[in-house]
Amino acid sequence: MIVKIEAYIREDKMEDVIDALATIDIHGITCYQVMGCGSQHGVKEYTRGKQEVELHLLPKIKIEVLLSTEKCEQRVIDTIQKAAYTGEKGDGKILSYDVRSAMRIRTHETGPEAIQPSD
Amino acid sequence: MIVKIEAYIREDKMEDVIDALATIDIHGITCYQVMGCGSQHGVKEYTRGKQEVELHLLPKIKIEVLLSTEKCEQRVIDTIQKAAYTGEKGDGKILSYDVRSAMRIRTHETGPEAIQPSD
Amino acid sequence: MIVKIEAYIREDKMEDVIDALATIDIHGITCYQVMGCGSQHGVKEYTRGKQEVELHLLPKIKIEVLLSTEKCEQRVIDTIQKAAYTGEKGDGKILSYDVRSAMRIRTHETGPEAIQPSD
Amino acid sequence: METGSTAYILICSTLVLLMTPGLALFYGGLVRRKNVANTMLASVFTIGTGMVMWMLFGYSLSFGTDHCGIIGSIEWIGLNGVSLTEPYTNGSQISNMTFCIFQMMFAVITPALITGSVAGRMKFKSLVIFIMLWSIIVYYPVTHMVWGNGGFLKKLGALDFAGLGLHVTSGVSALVLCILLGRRYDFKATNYRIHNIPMVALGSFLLLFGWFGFNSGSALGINGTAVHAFITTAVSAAAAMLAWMLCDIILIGKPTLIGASTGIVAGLIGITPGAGYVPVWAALVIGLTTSPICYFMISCVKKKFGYDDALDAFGCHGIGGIWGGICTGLFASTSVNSAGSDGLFFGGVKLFFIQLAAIGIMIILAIAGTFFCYGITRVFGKIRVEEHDERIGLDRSELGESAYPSFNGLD
Amino acid sequence: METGSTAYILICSTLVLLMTPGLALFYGGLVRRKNVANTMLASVFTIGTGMVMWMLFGYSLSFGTDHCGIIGSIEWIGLNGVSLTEPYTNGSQISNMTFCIFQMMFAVITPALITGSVAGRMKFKSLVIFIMLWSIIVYYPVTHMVWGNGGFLKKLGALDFAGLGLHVTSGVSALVLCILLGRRYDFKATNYRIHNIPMVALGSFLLLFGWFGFNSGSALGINGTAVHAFITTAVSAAAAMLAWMLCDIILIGKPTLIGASTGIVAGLIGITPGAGYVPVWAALVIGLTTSPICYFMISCVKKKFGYDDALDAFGCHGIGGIWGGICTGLFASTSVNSAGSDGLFFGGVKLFFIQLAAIGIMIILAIAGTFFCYGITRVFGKIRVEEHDERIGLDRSELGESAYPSFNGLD
Amino acid sequence: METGSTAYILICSTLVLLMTPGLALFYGGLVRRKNVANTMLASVFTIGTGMVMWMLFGYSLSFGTDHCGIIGSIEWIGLNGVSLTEPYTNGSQISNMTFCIFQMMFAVITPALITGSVAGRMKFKSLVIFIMLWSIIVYYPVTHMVWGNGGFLKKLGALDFAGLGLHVTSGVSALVLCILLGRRYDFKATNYRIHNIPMVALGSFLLLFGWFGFNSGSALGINGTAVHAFITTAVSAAAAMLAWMLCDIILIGKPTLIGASTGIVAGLIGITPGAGYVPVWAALVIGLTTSPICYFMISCVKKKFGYDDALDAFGCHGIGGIWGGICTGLFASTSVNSAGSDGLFFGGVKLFFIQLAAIGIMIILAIAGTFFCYGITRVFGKIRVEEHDERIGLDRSELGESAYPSFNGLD
Ligand SMILES: Nc1ncnc2c1ncn2[C@@H]1O[C@H](COP(=O)(O)OP(=O)(O)O)[C@@H](O)[C@H]1O
Ligand SMILES: Nc1ncnc2c1ncn2[C@@H]1O[C@H](COP(=O)(O)OP(=O)(O)O)[C@@H](O)[C@H]1O
Ligand SMILES: Nc1ncnc2c1ncn2[C@@H]1O[C@H](COP(=O)(O)OP(=O)(O)O)[C@@H](O)[C@H]1O
Repeated sequence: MIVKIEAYIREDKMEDVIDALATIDIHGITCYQVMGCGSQHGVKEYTRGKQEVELHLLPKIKIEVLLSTEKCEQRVIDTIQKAAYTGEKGDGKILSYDVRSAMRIRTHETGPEAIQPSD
Repeated sequence: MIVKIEAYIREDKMEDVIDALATIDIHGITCYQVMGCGSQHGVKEYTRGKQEVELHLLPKIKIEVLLSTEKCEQRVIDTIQKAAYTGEKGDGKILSYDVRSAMRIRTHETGPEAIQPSD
Repeated sequence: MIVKIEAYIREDKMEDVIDALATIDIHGITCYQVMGCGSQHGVKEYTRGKQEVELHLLPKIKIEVLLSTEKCEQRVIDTIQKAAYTGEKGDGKILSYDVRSAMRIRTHETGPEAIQPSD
Repeated sequence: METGSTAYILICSTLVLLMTPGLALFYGGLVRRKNVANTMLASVFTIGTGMVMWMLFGYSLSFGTDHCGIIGSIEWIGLNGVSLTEPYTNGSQISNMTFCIFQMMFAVITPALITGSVAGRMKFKSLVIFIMLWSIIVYYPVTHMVWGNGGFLKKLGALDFAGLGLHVTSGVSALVLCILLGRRYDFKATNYRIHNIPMVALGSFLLLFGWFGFNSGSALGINGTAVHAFITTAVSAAAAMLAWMLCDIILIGKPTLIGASTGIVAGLIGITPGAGYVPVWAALVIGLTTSPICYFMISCVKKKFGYDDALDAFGCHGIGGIWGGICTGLFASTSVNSAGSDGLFFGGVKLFFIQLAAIGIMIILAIAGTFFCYGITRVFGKIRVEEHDERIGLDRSELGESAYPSFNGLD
Repeated sequence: METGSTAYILICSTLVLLMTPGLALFYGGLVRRKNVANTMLASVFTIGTGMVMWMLFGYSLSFGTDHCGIIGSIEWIGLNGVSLTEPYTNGSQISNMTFCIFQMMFAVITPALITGSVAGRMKFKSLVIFIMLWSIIVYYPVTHMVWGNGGFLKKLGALDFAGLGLHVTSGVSALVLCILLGRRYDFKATNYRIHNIPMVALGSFLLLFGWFGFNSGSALGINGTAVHAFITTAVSAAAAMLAWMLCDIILIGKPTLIGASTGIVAGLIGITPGAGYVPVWAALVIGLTTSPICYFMISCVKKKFGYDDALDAFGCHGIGGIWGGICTGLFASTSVNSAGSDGLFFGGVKLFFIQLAAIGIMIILAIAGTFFCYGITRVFGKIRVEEHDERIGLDRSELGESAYPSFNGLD
Repeated sequence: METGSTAYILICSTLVLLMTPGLALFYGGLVRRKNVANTMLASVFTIGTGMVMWMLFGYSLSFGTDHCGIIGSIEWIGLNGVSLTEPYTNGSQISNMTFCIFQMMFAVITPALITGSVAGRMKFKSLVIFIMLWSIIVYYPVTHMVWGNGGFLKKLGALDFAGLGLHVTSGVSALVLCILLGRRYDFKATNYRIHNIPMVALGSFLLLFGWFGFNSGSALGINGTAVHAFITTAVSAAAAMLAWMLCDIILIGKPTLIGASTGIVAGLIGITPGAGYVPVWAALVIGLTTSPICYFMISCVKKKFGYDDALDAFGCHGIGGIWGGICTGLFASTSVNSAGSDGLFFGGVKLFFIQLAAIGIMIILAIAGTFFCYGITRVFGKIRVEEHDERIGLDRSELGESAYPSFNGLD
């Protein structure tokens, strides 16, 4: 069975999360910048003099990790949680989804093999 | 139970959708720019003189909203639909997915609590 | 039933994949640039003189395609696989997910109709 | 034709010319991503219209033989008879054509300043018509009045070294125009964040670079005044940069690059009217005061009155210019420039009131002229774009291009 | 050595130098994201090769003692004996070395123009070899012919104020080279959208800025001709900008910033050959006509024949230059510049045909030279990159760097 | 006051001024996205502080009546008594104020160079304090020593045409400062990829553009030396560009745009001390050697010693400047400039050792001065930002703005 973990995290925690995942031998990662809001309602900024601007959407990073075993899932979630934690609003969320099928383009492998690291 | 709503919408409808969601008390949102095509086949543009360029992929916004109750789901979908509607090709799609598990990084909360607004 | 195909592919294969999908009459596509790593561990580059930089995350394209029939799914996956293939590490993965519900904003259509091409 | 002076003024002309693209970057960086190309084109199309009009009749109307102290003549239509080697005025170090070239660059940049207040909502076509009319109705007369032989403000004794009339009229017109147009539809709702700060900074530095040509070149030759105007310009810009950063630190806790860039421009505007008349220490004072005044206008007054001067064309150019004109009335000194007069600070009460009067006249001219031009422009169709076009951005709706198609991001 | 003139020409030299980076931005903004750094380096490496070659033997070959009216000598190898204070020609206001410096900047920018037509598919190594050969085989001779003492086109009476030979040869060579190379593999399939419009605009404005040094400086001193060339340059650029915007409005319904930027450059090219010879009104005519002609070439002719002149090096520089040369034959007037001749319009049939002949000779030289240089370059390896390298972009394949690694987006 | 020379030096002053924004783009493009605005502001705030300090007391301390050969006086406080028309030194072609203006631009750019080594981790407040102190403690004295009337290095016979002292002191101070500050916390872990290569290239070309004002203007008038310094500057920059590209090709297999840009700057630094003293062929040698030396420092020595000179302020400016000073001792020739001396290559052993001694003294002064200024700066609070602030980037933590809010991407 394959699951996909998605996490919305702070920009400055990305490197920490990637490093933390590497320590538990997770190397397959995809990430990109997104804009988000939530409990953290956005910030007030000033621009050019004291002209207020309200920024609803703040930059966040979304990380996607594909995993092949359920046992692993919890460990990965915990690792990300620890690495991305600051305790302030805006730390983000970690989600997991079921994946129906997977295939590695290079090898035609399907199922769990498709996403296991290969050399 | 948690669901994730994803919507592909027009760029210029993003602010409307966010505002509309705020009126039904949905504040947790993540969004980013994507490029897409569909029924709207792309446009012909001219560049530098009358040199035609065919643009298959047009800029769209993808919005992701996590929700904790099924009742809410339909309301959110309807709200987005209304706010993003123009009636022209290219308005986009709204999808929903099942989420296996969710965790709020800041509080360790899991399940529906993880994505409910908190203060 | 609706499924969503997601694929992480090489940047320079994007046009090929889109063209290949067009040949099997798939025109609805959404894509965006992401950064990823996996079996392809990243590259060493030099910057300004011979100062080494290790780049873990490499640019990739993520493609999302919504489909309405299961038969079609395998065909689409195969088409993408063929078009995105180089045989070198870093070719990427193709995944599929179940979609709970779908709606076309322009027409209110739900279910498979929502994502079928329309004129 | 003195060679050193001619070389200087020709090069200064290119520097002044570069200010218009500098302004385009300055303004372009400040707007949202969806309006970048439109804002930039709005600033630079005056290179086309301004130069062609100047050549066809503008120079003649501005500097031709005086009529009533208000406007020139049509003797130099098409630059016919403008001498390449003989001077405009007796004793001038540069030839008539060289003077025409230098002044042409002013006629290009001045209307471009106005476009900042209406960014994001004015039809491009209407903007072009308005700007062309404004040049004729407001700019040529005001230029003639302050700089033309026989211009009545000049005869009155009003001092405008390098561009009091120009900043006051463009700034005030910008204010009137933005009020006539109304606010952007999402003025309150959305954040108008600056989309590209390095671009704004680059723009302001090109403005700084070109402004030395603007001010020092206004000595119209190599002489002590040119050198003096150079140093006062530098000192005022530097002081205003520091003053703006200080305002930022005091009021929002941190200096900003945007603030520093805006401060430089404010300081340059402030010193322009008096660059060749005030002593060096006064340039320091002008720089240090112009920034806080503009800062206050932008931060408080604009908010209070709720007009949507999008890129602060009035808040910077109008206010800075007016303040600079007043400061000239305060600090001008005949010991610096015998062609000037003594300001209030040096006992010259008269100059001070002449300056106030001149500024008043310019404001009135600008307001009346703007209403007039606006009225005529309306004859040619709607001036404001549709709400939908405003939403998708003027790049797509007015120009059909998008500034950065290969970069993702939310506007 | 006259100080005002020397000051002017030295500053003009720096202005002309800035045109090369301006071109790099202009070209760099026009290409796809994956080819930006490569395209920019292709434009600017000529600063290195062009200057070093010019110092070693280029100046000598171009302006040394005449041989058969075709090429100079090797007397000034390494700039030995080029005087810092004595003039190149008797009566010149500037010294030989100053002239050499000014001309050096022309030798830098000219070959850079060519690189626009082959963007996105030529090996960098081959490009360097080709450009270096081309400078020797085509550029130095053509420069000598039109400007060198004893050059045969000069003796014939052909008029080239600031760069007819330069634009015609580089433009035609660009065409030949892009045909020899073949089209980009996805020429038809993909959209070649401009990746960064503000960058294109900035590039074109730096070109405009520098072009005043180019044209006005070609008077080689401060005199009436310098002033005249300045005003004609401004008028033509402005008129061409408006003309291009008008073409855009008529044909595609909207003006564009890209169009305005391209128009300015077209107008500058068009006026270059005649800047110091034609009257001001003719500059207006030249500006107004050059844009539509280039517009037509780019929009229709290029499409019709299907050659892949990627950034319109031929469509703008070649065609604009040829048209400018013809216009010089039409509008040149001895009343403007006694060193020139009268064009067809002023009854001078002879000049007109001399101009045509000169252009013809330049075209032949450019075609033959390009074939020759191409042939030699092939000896050093494949000239075109592999398809795979073209796909991933020349930034990665040829330079190993990517222009904007921290920005997401689809190319 | 000679008009041609004055025109030249005033324009050169604006060119030198533009170098500071050029540096801001150069440095700003090299850093990560999260530090762009901070890095740019760090480079340009010296326009504010440098100019105001120069006007208040800097010029007087640097060029006022000599005290012990080390520092000037306070006679020209506030530029009082600095003549607009009378020369600084007898026989000078430009006036005292013109000289003051030209030198002011040097006082602006020099401290800005230092900021490159500490990018990404120094508090902005501390940086401002440090830079202001450094100007007084290190820059004014060193300027007086090499260029002031009575300066002891000048009397000793050390040759510094346009900026040996300036590059050596700023480069060495940059090294000391970055060692005192420590490395960026993730110096080893992360990739410090260049975030915007076209921006770096544009910056380096603006530096090139302005550098002609810097070097050629240092002849302080229009004369043979100005022309000579112009050509040597061009040749050295071009040669160094090619040399760097060659190093890239040999060592990493491909030329890069970053390499070409860095090479140009290296070549400019290398020729600066000797621009008006060495023959043209020596400029070629200097250009060809400076690049490999800087290349080696950046690639190997820096790695070996592990100091975090973020943008290679020492590796380029310090090393390039020192090498340039040595080359002046090698290649200076009285046949080029009778005001100079003969270098080792022309039999002048003495000059060579004087140059070495002068460089040694400058290095010592820079090290001592940096320690001193650092010590005082610490009194005003922590000099380095918190780790968290470093992580989120200095744009957000120090300035509260982000450079490109509308563009997505991973830093
Ligand atoms: N309901 C939601 N749907 C989609 N994304 C969300 C949702 N809630 C939060 N996010 C994402 O997570 C980020 C951080 O969440 P936020 O609620 O602000 O803080 P916290 O998780 O600490 O309560 C947001 O910026 C947004 O990108
Ligand atoms: N089958 C699909 N798969 C993925 N994305 C799609 C699909 N169909 C549409 N989209 C996304 O929705 C956007 C709008 O859809 P489109 O089909 O053009 O218009 P409409 O929904 O009005 O028929 C597209 O630009 C694309 O981003
Ligand atoms: N486990 C994973 N989770 C998320 N994304 C992955 C994972 N593995 C690979 N990817 C994505 O696919 C891309 C290519 O995968 P990679 O493992 O490097 O090559 P291959 O699929 O050829 O073995 C990566 O750059 C990354 O974006």
